[in-house]
Amino acid sequence: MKNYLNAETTIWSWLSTKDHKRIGVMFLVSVTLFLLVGGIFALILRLEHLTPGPTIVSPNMYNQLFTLHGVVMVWLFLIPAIPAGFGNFFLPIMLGAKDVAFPRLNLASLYIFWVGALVMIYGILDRAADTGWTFYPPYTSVTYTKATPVLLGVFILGWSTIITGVNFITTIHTLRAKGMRFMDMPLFAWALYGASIIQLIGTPVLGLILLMIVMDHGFDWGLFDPARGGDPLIFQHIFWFYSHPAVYIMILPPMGVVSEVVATMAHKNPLSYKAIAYSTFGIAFVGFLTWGHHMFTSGMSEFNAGIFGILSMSVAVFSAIKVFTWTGTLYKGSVWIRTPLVYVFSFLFLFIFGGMTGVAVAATSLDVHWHDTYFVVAHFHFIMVGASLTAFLAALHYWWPKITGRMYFEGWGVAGAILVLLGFVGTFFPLFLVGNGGMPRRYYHYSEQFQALNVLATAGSWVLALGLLLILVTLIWSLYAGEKAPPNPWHSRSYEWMTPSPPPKENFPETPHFVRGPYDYHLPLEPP
Amino acid sequence: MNEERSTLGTVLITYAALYLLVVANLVVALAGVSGIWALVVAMGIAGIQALVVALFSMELLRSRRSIGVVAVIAPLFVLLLVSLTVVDVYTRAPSPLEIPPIDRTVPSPPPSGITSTPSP
Amino acid sequence: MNVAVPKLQHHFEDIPKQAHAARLGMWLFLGSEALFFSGLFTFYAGYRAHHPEIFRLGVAHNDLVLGTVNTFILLTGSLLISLALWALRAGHRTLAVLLTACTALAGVVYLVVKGAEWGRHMSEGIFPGGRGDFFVENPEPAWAVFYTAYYGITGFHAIHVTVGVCILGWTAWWMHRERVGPAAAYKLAIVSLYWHFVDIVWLFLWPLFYLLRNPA
Amino acid sequence: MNDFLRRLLYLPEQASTIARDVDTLHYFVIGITMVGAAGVFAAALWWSIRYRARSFDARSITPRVQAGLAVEGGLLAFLVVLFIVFWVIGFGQYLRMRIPPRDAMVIYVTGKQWMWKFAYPEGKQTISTLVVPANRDVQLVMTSRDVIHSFYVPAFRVKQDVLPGRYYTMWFRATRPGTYRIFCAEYCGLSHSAMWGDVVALEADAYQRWLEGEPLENFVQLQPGPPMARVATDLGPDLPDYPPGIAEASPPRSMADWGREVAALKGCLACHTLDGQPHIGPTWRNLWYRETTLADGRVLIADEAYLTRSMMDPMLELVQGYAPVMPTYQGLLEPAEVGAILELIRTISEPLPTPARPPEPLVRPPLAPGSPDRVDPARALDFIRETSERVAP
Repeated sequence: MKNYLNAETTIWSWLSTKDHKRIGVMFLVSVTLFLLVGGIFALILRLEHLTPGPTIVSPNMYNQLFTLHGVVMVWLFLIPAIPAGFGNFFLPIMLGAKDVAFPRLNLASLYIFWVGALVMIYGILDRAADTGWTFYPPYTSVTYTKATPVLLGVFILGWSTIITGVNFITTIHTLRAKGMRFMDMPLFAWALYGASIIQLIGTPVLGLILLMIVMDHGFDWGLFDPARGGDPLIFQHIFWFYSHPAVYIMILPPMGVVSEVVATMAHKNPLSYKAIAYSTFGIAFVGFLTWGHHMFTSGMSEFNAGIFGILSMSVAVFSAIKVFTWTGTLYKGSVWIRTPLVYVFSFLFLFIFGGMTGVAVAATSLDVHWHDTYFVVAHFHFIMVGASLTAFLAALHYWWPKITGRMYFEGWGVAGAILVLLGFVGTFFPLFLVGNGGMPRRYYHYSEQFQALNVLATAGSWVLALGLLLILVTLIWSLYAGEKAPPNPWHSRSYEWMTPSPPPKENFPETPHFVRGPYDYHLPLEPP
Repeated sequence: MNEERSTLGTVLITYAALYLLVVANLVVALAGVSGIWALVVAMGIAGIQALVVALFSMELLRSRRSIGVVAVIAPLFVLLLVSLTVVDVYTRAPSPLEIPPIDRTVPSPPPSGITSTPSP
Repeated sequence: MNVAVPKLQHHFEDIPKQAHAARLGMWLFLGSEALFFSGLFTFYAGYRAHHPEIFRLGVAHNDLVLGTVNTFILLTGSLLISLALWALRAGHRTLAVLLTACTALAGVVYLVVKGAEWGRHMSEGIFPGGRGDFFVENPEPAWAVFYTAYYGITGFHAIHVTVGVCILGWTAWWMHRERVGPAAAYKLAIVSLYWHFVDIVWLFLWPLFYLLRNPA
Repeated sequence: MNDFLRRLLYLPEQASTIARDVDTLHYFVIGITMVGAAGVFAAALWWSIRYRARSFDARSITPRVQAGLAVEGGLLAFLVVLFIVFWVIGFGQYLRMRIPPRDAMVIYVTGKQWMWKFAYPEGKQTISTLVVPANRDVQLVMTSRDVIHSFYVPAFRVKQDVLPGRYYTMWFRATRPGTYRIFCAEYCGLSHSAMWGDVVALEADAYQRWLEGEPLENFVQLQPGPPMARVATDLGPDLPDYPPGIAEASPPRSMADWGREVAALKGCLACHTLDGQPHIGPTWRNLWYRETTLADGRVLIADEAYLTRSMMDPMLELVQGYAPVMPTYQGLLEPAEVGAILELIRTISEPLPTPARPPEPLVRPPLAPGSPDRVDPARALDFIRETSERVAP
């Protein structure tokens, strides 16, 4: 049976494809590769902290490793993972379209991503930057390590996300199936729309500040050098104007995945479709008002600290509404406990815990003690790993039958999910306590009293690594030994399950005309 | 998105207005308006010019609503970043000590308190 | 005279929908470019807030004549591309090709005038990064950051103008080769959107670097 | 209750007036977080079990439950009020933290790559040890000499980034005498993790005696600095090398970069600077083949021979105007490393194209030149010997 995988099987047909599904699969493979690269850096960092003194790497190597861990994980995994991977694959299908608005531009986005990744890898191999993923001047201007390739790599990757953003918004506006209003779209499309807004508004500002710091580092222009009239805080304002909404780029698509999985696995309409849709836009726009809470102790004026404190609180409200709506969706549903739902449970717990510690950090006086300590490291890992990575794994299992045509192994899936949850909590809960104790972040050396908790965290990181490896192996194994997947294994009413899995090249045998909403579980599912 | 012809007349009137606004901006500056008013007037005129170009030359008036939303939101975020940074610089506490002026003529002698050699 | 009709992409139903998608895509891209320049405006505004007096002196030191000439050149270029669009929609293809070429020429003239201005600054010993003997006479640190901001912001804008000139040149040649008719005018409209955006950015840069010169 | 919760959350001791209030807000916020997370998670688990799927065929349907506006609005209002309460308490404490009291005692602090230096108005200067009287408001006027550092004392719950070229103030009031560790919280390079120090709070009279010049050992026994600090800021010759098998970063391409790394690791940069700023030792900027006058008046060219000789036997040809404090590096530097350092000095031989970093914004102690308690040069040497002992006993 002809589908998008075996339509043509030459390498060139894959490399020059304009089919959004193949581009999505290629993004998924590259992004998973970089997850492993970033993960290896993380494991070395954790090994280094087994003892307070030098353990396995020199201080210089350690500084480069935590910088690269941050850069690879943020720009090569978290930001492109769900929008470019699953978004490319499922957005056109969910809207009933044949392809994204600009297919050639979509392929260009993939190639720009690869070019950016190559420039980054060159930077990694050739004495990478040791400045932290935030590249603060004046240290970045005077460091003798080569920061320029890493900076240019991120700049190029930024363009890849901008192009994806333009593509998604135009697709949602112009290519919806006949009769599909905005309120009939699946919630994953809303999440992608929100993330694309942030990408379009935020990423160019990142592009500019990276070019400025390249001028500063490479040609000594002294843009932020106080001896030449500069002020490092101007850099921090422009950098965090992008970098805080960037964390919402990383969390909005996972929220879209969780909305889909909860509605399908609970076989019930979301408690309030409008609440989730409007809070997605709320997070997208209000997210830009809150960047100042990264600079409470950096010498910014107290007046600004007050403004940013109260604005940061408003973002937390939107996330909290979403969490209550997901939990409410389970009420009176018919809940299947499957691997994707196990991930959603860990997502719920970890996201609330991470989110609320975020609110705690936004209460200005607490941030003075916590800023730049391991408490903040634990907070954002609870969101990035606890929420985003968990949702990525949930999406991987939830849409595995649709993408590959094979079912994954349920037993191994649940085992992997539990290992990841235990490993994650084991790694980062001790770091909350170490942060409370006052251990600053990016520390090669730490005082002896923090050693016990650090050893516990390192042990947790091994369990987390084991869990991820188990998932990788079992999923690849299911490609060959997995049973054939029916078109709609979860009996879902969402549109992407109305087409055979794996879907044909033009997504739907005939142009679809959807009569029922994506979440009408009060109506029986007649065969497609 | 109706593609009916944008008449030659509207194009010419638009650009006559724009040329006039440029001259107006120049005259105001040469007239010696200073201080906060100079900034307000200059940016005001530039804003009006941008609005005219966007509405008529970029045919925003005849485009669909979704394009109008984009054209409204982008400048708002430009304003957001610029204003909050400037507010931060203006509301910072005054420096507790004045910074000694930079004299680049000769490298300053070693600090006297610490290292002057003991008199033999 | 065969009037080339634009190729209908397989996933769009009709040309107007495809034209609207292209126009929306370009507006989204221009929105992101506006945010790119917002970083530069923040850079200027932040340092003008830090050193108001020296920034005012710096603006007074800039050559008002060359700046104003550049403003008129870009505005004329914007006029020419609008006329080209009107001509193409009215069916006069050769006139449209000519006007688009003239717009590209206006861009080049702008770059030449900007190059002359930079040359004059460099002859006075002003180089980005606070280098050059101009900064030995006026040692205040703010001079260095003013001229670095000047070179940086006008430099990035000049790059955008250069890209615009190349696109305009290619569009003129493409219209001539494809013997394009009014039906494909939306493609020229997209290019004109980009050129008008570059003109709007300069309309804001011009006062910041040339007009705000009067002592308080 | 406060102590139980503090110990449960692994918080350091509350040694400043603000610490206790910050911790109460901490318990309030973390408590609500725990309750919220547990409540939502329990609701999710309970509803999943209570409404678990009994039939798995495609035709099974579930009732359409749509949350009314009241439920959503109510939750929204509750959350908004709760978060505003957090902010009101938090911002109030933040202002109390940031605005120093009128009569606070001023001490000047300078952050320099990988050490803290303190200068008292009375003229006394110390490295890495800030001695303050307990139960008295102390205001720090801080600046940095090179990159951004951050003065962080966990026990006082205070932290303030320190930027070059600007002064920042921070204040605290130690409630109990004792020793509280200082960390650098803003990443500042190779030995950022070794930039430790100690705040030693003494009784009022003990502080006065210390100010008169009594050595610190009479009052308190300081734990040794971090093992790494000795490598980067150590003035002493016995530098611990890395344990074997440490995966050294790939040596930087150019000799000069490697020389800079060796100079950083062997502690040369603790006294010599690369940017033209005079420090404890002469600056290496613009030193190559330049005429230097020695202490005994002789004038010679600073060529490779002189530089290598002064590395191995610094006291032989001391430069005029600098204290004889440099330890000998005989047997500590391999020939390749000496060559790398010379290469570094050679590559920074032309003066900085741009003006040097602003001269130390740390204000000289504001004492009139003639005032009696100004530090007279003779006692300066004791101060040097005292600090070098403390850093490298």
